[in-house]
Amino acid sequence: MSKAQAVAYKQGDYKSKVKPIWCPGCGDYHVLISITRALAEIGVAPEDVAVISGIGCSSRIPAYTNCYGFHGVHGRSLALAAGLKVARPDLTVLITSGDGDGFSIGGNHFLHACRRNVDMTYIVMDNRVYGMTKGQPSPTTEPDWDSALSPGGTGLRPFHPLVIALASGANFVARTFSGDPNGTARVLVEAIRHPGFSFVEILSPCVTFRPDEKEWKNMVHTAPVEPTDDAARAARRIMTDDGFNLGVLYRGHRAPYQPEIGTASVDVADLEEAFLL
Amino acid sequence: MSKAQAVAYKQGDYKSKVKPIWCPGCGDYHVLISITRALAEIGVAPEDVAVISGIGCSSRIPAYTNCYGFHGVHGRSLALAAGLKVARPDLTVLITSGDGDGFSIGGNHFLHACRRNVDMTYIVMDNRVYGMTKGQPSPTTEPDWDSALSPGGTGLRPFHPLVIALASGANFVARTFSGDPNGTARVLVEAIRHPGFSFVEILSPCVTFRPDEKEWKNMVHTAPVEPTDDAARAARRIMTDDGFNLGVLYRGHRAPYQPEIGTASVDVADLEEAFLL
Amino acid sequence: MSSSKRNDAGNPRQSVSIAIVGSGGTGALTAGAMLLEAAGRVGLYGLMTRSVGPQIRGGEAAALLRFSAQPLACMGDSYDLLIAIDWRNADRFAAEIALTKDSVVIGDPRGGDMPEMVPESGARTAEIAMKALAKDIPGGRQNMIALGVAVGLLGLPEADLFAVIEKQLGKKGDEAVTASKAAIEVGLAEAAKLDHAVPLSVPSANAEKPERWMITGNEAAGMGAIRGGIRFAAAYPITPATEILEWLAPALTKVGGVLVQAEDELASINMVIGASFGGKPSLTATSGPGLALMIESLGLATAAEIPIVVVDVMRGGPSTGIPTKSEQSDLNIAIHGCHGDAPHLVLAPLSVGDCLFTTQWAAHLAEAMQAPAVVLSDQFLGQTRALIERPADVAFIAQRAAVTEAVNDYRRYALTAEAVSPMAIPGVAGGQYTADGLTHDEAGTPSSAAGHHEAQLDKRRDKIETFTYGDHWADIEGEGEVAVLTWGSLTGPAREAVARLAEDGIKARLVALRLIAPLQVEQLATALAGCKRVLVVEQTHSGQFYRYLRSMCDLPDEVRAFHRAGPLQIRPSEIDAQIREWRS
Amino acid sequence: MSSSKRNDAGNPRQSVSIAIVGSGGTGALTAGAMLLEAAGRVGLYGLMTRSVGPQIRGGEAAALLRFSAQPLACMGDSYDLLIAIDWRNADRFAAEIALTKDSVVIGDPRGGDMPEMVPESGARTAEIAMKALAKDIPGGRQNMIALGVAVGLLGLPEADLFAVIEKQLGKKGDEAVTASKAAIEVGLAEAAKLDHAVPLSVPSANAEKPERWMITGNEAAGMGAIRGGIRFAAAYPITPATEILEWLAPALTKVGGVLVQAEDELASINMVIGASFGGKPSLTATSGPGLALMIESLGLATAAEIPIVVVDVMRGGPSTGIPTKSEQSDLNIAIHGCHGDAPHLVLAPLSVGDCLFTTQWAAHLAEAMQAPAVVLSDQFLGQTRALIERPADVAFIAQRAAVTEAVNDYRRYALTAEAVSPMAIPGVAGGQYTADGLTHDEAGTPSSAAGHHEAQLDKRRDKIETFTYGDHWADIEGEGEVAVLTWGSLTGPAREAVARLAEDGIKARLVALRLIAPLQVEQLATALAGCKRVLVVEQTHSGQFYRYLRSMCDLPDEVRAFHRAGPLQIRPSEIDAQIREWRS
Ligand SMILES: Cc1ncc(C[n+]2csc(CCOP(=O)(O)OP(=O)(O)O)c2C)c(N)n1
Ligand SMILES: Cc1ncc(C[n+]2csc(CCOP(=O)(O)OP(=O)(O)O)c2C)c(N)n1
Ligand code: SF4
Ligand code: SF4
Ligand SMILES: [Mg+2]
Ligand SMILES: [Mg+2]
Repeated sequence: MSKAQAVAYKQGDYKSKVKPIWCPGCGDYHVLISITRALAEIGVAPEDVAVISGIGCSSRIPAYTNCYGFHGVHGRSLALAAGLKVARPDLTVLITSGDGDGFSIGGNHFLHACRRNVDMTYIVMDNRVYGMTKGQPSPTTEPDWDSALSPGGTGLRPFHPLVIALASGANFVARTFSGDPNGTARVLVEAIRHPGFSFVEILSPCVTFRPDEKEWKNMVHTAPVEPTDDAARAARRIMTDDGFNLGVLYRGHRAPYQPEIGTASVDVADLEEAFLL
Repeated sequence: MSKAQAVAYKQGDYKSKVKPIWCPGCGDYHVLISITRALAEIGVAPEDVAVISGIGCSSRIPAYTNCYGFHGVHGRSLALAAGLKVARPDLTVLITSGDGDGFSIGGNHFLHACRRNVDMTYIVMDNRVYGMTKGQPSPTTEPDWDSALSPGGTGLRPFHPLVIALASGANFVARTFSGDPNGTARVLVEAIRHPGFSFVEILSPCVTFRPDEKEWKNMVHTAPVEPTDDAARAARRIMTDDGFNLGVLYRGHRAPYQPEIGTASVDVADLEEAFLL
Repeated sequence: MSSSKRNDAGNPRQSVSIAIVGSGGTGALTAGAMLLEAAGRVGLYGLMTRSVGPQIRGGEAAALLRFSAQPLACMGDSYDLLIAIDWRNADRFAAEIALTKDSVVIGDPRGGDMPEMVPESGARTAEIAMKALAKDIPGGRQNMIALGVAVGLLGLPEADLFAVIEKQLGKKGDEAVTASKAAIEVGLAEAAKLDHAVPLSVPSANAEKPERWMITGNEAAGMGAIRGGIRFAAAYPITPATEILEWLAPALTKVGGVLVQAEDELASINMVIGASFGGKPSLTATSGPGLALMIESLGLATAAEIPIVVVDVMRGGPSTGIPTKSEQSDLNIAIHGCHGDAPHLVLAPLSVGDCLFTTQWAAHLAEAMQAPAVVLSDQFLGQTRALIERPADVAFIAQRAAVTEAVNDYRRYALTAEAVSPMAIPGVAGGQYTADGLTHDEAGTPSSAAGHHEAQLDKRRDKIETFTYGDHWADIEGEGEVAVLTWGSLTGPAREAVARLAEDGIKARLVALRLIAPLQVEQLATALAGCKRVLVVEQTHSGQFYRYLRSMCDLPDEVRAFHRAGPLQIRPSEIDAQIREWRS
Repeated sequence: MSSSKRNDAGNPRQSVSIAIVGSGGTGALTAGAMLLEAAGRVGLYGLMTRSVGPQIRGGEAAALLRFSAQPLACMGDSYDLLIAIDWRNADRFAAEIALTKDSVVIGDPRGGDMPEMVPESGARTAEIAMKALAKDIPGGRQNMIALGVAVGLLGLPEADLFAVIEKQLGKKGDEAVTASKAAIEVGLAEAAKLDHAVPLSVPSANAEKPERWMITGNEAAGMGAIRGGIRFAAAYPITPATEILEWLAPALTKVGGVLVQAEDELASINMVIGASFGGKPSLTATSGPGLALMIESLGLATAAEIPIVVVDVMRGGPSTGIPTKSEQSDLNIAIHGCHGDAPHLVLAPLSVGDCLFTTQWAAHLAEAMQAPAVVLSDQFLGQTRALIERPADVAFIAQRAAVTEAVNDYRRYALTAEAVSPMAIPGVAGGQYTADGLTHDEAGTPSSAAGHHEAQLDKRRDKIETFTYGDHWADIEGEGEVAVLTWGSLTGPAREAVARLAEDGIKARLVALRLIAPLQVEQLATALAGCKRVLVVEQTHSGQFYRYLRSMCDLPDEVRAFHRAGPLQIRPSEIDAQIREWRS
């Protein structure tokens, strides 16, 4: 079902007419732009792309694209996407998630997606908060961030999603900032093209419940060193950086998991033989 | 409810009369011995200990001890234990699990237990197989291990539970071998005494579905270097070792998560005031 | 219809319904909330629900209110007064804001096009240039003008409103207070110019003002939990249950308890089971998708006999459904969701205020029977803010049959006369046992013997079926040969419908179930004795409650099932009409 | 009782039931499996279930078998022959192995103490020193002696048994074959010495031997899935469903499909939903605890209209329950487990062999209606190995109303006459849409409007309620004023009970439901037309099926519910007795 490479797609070809429910100024608007830009750059036909998500502000992206989309249940997008990609290796599969959807309720699928290494691209809009449910701490929230549910802060050390990704076998790991849609699009192009499971964490401010994150634009900086293919080194670097280090941090060489499918070697009737006495 | 320190407990005080369902030769027999030995060494009263588990051969341990036990559902032991410990900080809480229960279905709670850092000890009997359901690959199984469910092997890179534990914030990380019950008991004593979340992976052969693991006794060796308190370094070492390196690998200093409980500052009636106009 | 009686223009009305709408940033909801509080200070009863668009923040919003000097069971059928700060997107609320020719509609002439529904209804309309008027007041806002208009048309004393302004805006400084008061004065003056009053009968100004609580159902559930002895909670945020958690988190800390935010609902229910195993009465709160994730462990709590309370604040289903709207369609999963035979308790609050009593009772029952109790609240009950009387103190408190001193030969699941076995709490010497979801014998040792399986299944059924629940299992009111049989949040509309019928001399009973499972089959038969016709009312698409009743008991011959999916709550007039139509 | 007729000593019997028991390592199960295969070669019908202790490996075990020249519906009431290789722990099986005075019991005199049940039953007993005899044969094993004894007492041709030995042991080398044959010869000789034959009527040796399949219900479910077009599976191991997965994994690969082992059941059902969204007919298999975890996403598949098949091989519940034993108690969760109103398909195979047809049909129906289908198999059906006729080819295959060519203005959830909307498969230009669990309009765009909510709820209900299911919804047999109404694996005992009643001239109908939801209310009424009495039979503690039937339809006035929890399957004689007792 793949399309002739000749067709040139424009960014607008990947956007739908559905109006986002996002707050004005939400970082996710830029992520939508970055994704559509990256797809246009790659030139894959919109109908050959599937964008899969869970639940959250960030998880609303599929319907705002002009690709096939699945807005599933909270936390399960990676599993749904893996089933789709294994069954339909011809499709380009993206998963769009948030720090709550992806790292809190969805943490187990994250671990196993990294390990399974199906060829798809996992995009997490990290705003260090549950936006959709109006401002509770997420696994990446700072320990002292005050909220109604955790007055005075949770006291818990935030998660290192990138380190967990490396520890569990992701094949491509990067961090970008939504406020830089060109830079993000460039990384996404690379991530989508990289074989196996690619993980891109996008720092995407929640202007409503984390207005302090508007400052991020002054805090991000490009990773000072080149990406490595040594997971242990990459992990160490991320564990000790300031969390605002952008760029591709790790490129691995593991072969993607893709069982052969659609190549029948025996008839159904042959299978029945085994039961015959 | 804590008991006078004067009472001296013997190992047998921690064993119940319930007959294990394990196969003859199963590594878990030795783990049971190590746990009871460690508890006797610490000298905590059996009724002040709770042993919590999920489902699996390894998860059967609670009923074989003479402690309070909870044999819950598959994969959720860490959450159940965290609720118990937060509500009852006076208890010594152990969790006994397997590589399937703990790292496959239970992976998310593993991540979050490490991060939350409740003061309890997580003991995983890793036999690289689902014993209870008769021999399917687990997250720690070698990629080429042949089984009915994955003929020829899964092709998936095994998990590094210790690295994931470090990446997500465990406060104490060790690996032992069930065939060395004294060594295991020693590490368990340390793990139980260490504040915060301690994780001990015990290599425990499944003689029935992984008879090859009987060879482990010839493969294990003691960690050649001292434990560190640098998680990144510890992770790097584990990522590059041969998987049979035993001993305490990491000791952290994070303060445990333990909200104050049982110290009422206001009356229920006071809370009602807020509703009165 | 009796409602027309109450609407004779000029005469004070028994109850008044008001909607204040506006697009993002106009402050319609703030105005509504202040109006509610002011009415509470006057000693009125009241309800306020908020209706918002899909946007996370901003976007159009409507404050829907109703007031009366008598206790209010539900929102009204239609609105007496609609104030549109502007009309942008107001048609989104058209279905929720029914207007009649008796309605009064006030709009801002520069606020966009009035939607079709207004002229279609034949309502009387008037224009007030709220935006322009606000501009003339330094720091003045259009929603405060709207608030003044509302208070003026209702005839509420302005002193109470000013007291609210001072309380709410005091922290923002004097200027804010002054500006708001000035805007309100302008609104009052504009209202006075109009010939459109919707006067409400209020408690006499001389009489001592009755004390009022202002509370949402979600807050009330939290308060009920604490009154009932709950001291541990673990939960994962979800609309529309989050406010229970956000209220409980600081409140539990104050009374020596704690709330833990879990990584997901699988964890939260297991944390709660763990804490309860440790002896602490424990609760979690969620909505449909979260309850679905808890189902496996709800079965564990049943099998291992661990008391827990699970509050499910229902929303539109199935799946993600309509998170911000109400429905009663989690009845099936709450009763029948577990695999295997897993009898447990299911309860439902019958009003906003009753969220307090029912949650408290649930904690008591769960502990008394060492079984999980599911409380089926819903978005309407949970998020509606109500003016109520202080709920009476009741003696229900968590009291578990527990072993607290050293024992010998302890059998955790001993077969006893009441089928409840004293539970050893960790720390008690000799009480050590392993709680288990596997079929077990009396000692708790796993067994696959038919005898043990049946004995423990019998025990778990008997303990909840033979318990004496007293009168609280249902609210039963009125008499007659026709009954309205309902549950949970539909009790309000049903109660008002029965009251209206009574006004017209039509006798009808109201039977509203608070205890859904185990169904009190005999008591229900008694409550319906002599009834020829029963109208079963519920907010589900498939008639889940009706099917459940059929499955469990013999209903009178003439039964009608009146149900529909959310989000529009079934109105009193619809129930009323069903009964009248049936009679004729 | 008719069974006594069949047991006239000496005369060949219509059916024979045999149990072979022994402690860990004695090989009772191997002997049983070989006996089954030999009987299959003779052209008999047969069933074998395995009963094992709690140990993972080893421990006591029992092979329970039944044979007949006629198709067998279920295990027998009692055992004609019990061979104990030893008696250690045999009392664990006492409840499962009913003996009568007509039974023959063979034990090894050195095999430990014969349990009480044997003398209590009055059975005829004999001793054979199997262990000692085996010692005398180089490489000989006691279970092969037991096998020889069994074949001898049954009067089966030894040639067929030897053929099995050669096939099974051939790969171990000639010595193993020779040793086993020698041991069998010894067993045959011992049997010949006894006066305890339990001869079975077998197909004439001259006639062409009928072809037999030997298959378990779990394998049959896998085969049915593949016949029905399933090409993707994802699952997580769980007893007693794992064999479906272990059979499917290599089988799917051969037909161009794939099975993925998921990290848990939350993942497996979502993988299956993803693959089906991609156009591949997909299935997962699990048991109660796993189904509980899948419930949230089962609702997603319903709301987003994604066809999937979920096979639930039921075991004792609630919670972890009794993983290795059968029960029908997941009926409630399968029908009513989802939050919100989520109508979907629920089916149940009526025999071991029918696991094939029912799973195939489920795949067909799920795809035809774009809805999830839950197949309720159980441990008995799934793990019993049966000798059956080759299941007929039926035309049911996954066929989805799909959009496979470029389209314009595509509306995924368009309201159509059959309420099924053609589904665009990713890759089709212009078909792009977002599948959603949020309430949506016809295009799939999220909406919280009452109109959209109701339209889509109606659609999802109508598509499954108005579908024409044909005759497969139930097996209906016999006639008369009394009916046995049952479902799933209880069909076997019910069918045999009805047959026995018929032998005694007592007319009764059998109505066994294969399609549980949506309940075919009218067809069921027709099937029961003229019935005065209906006995509802099921393997649950609380009578879930009976309650479900009551909730959905009007049953005849005289209805009795006959049910009990597992693990002991309700026997034909118990059903038979209920009917006889009722008549009198
Ligand atoms: C099972 C379940 N539990 C809880 C919720 C409620 N819920 C919806 S979105 C969300 C968190 C979203 O956070 P995140 O993924 O960070 O997305 P954001 O809104 O911040 O972009 C939660 C808890 C749900 N929909 N389903
Ligand atoms: C929800 C659920 N899914 C699946 C199972 C079946 N199950 C029981 S134990 C087990 C795996 C156990 O593996 P592991 O934790 O490694 O323990 P081991 O038996 O190897 O010690 C599985 C899949 C279950 N009980 N519950
Ligand atoms: S709440 Fe936060 S994350 Fe959600 S749309 Fe608004 S700004 Fe964006
Ligand atoms: S199956 Fe393996 S893990 Fe389980 S008891 Fe036997 S040897 Fe131990
Ligand atoms: Mg977020
Ligand atoms: Mg294991």
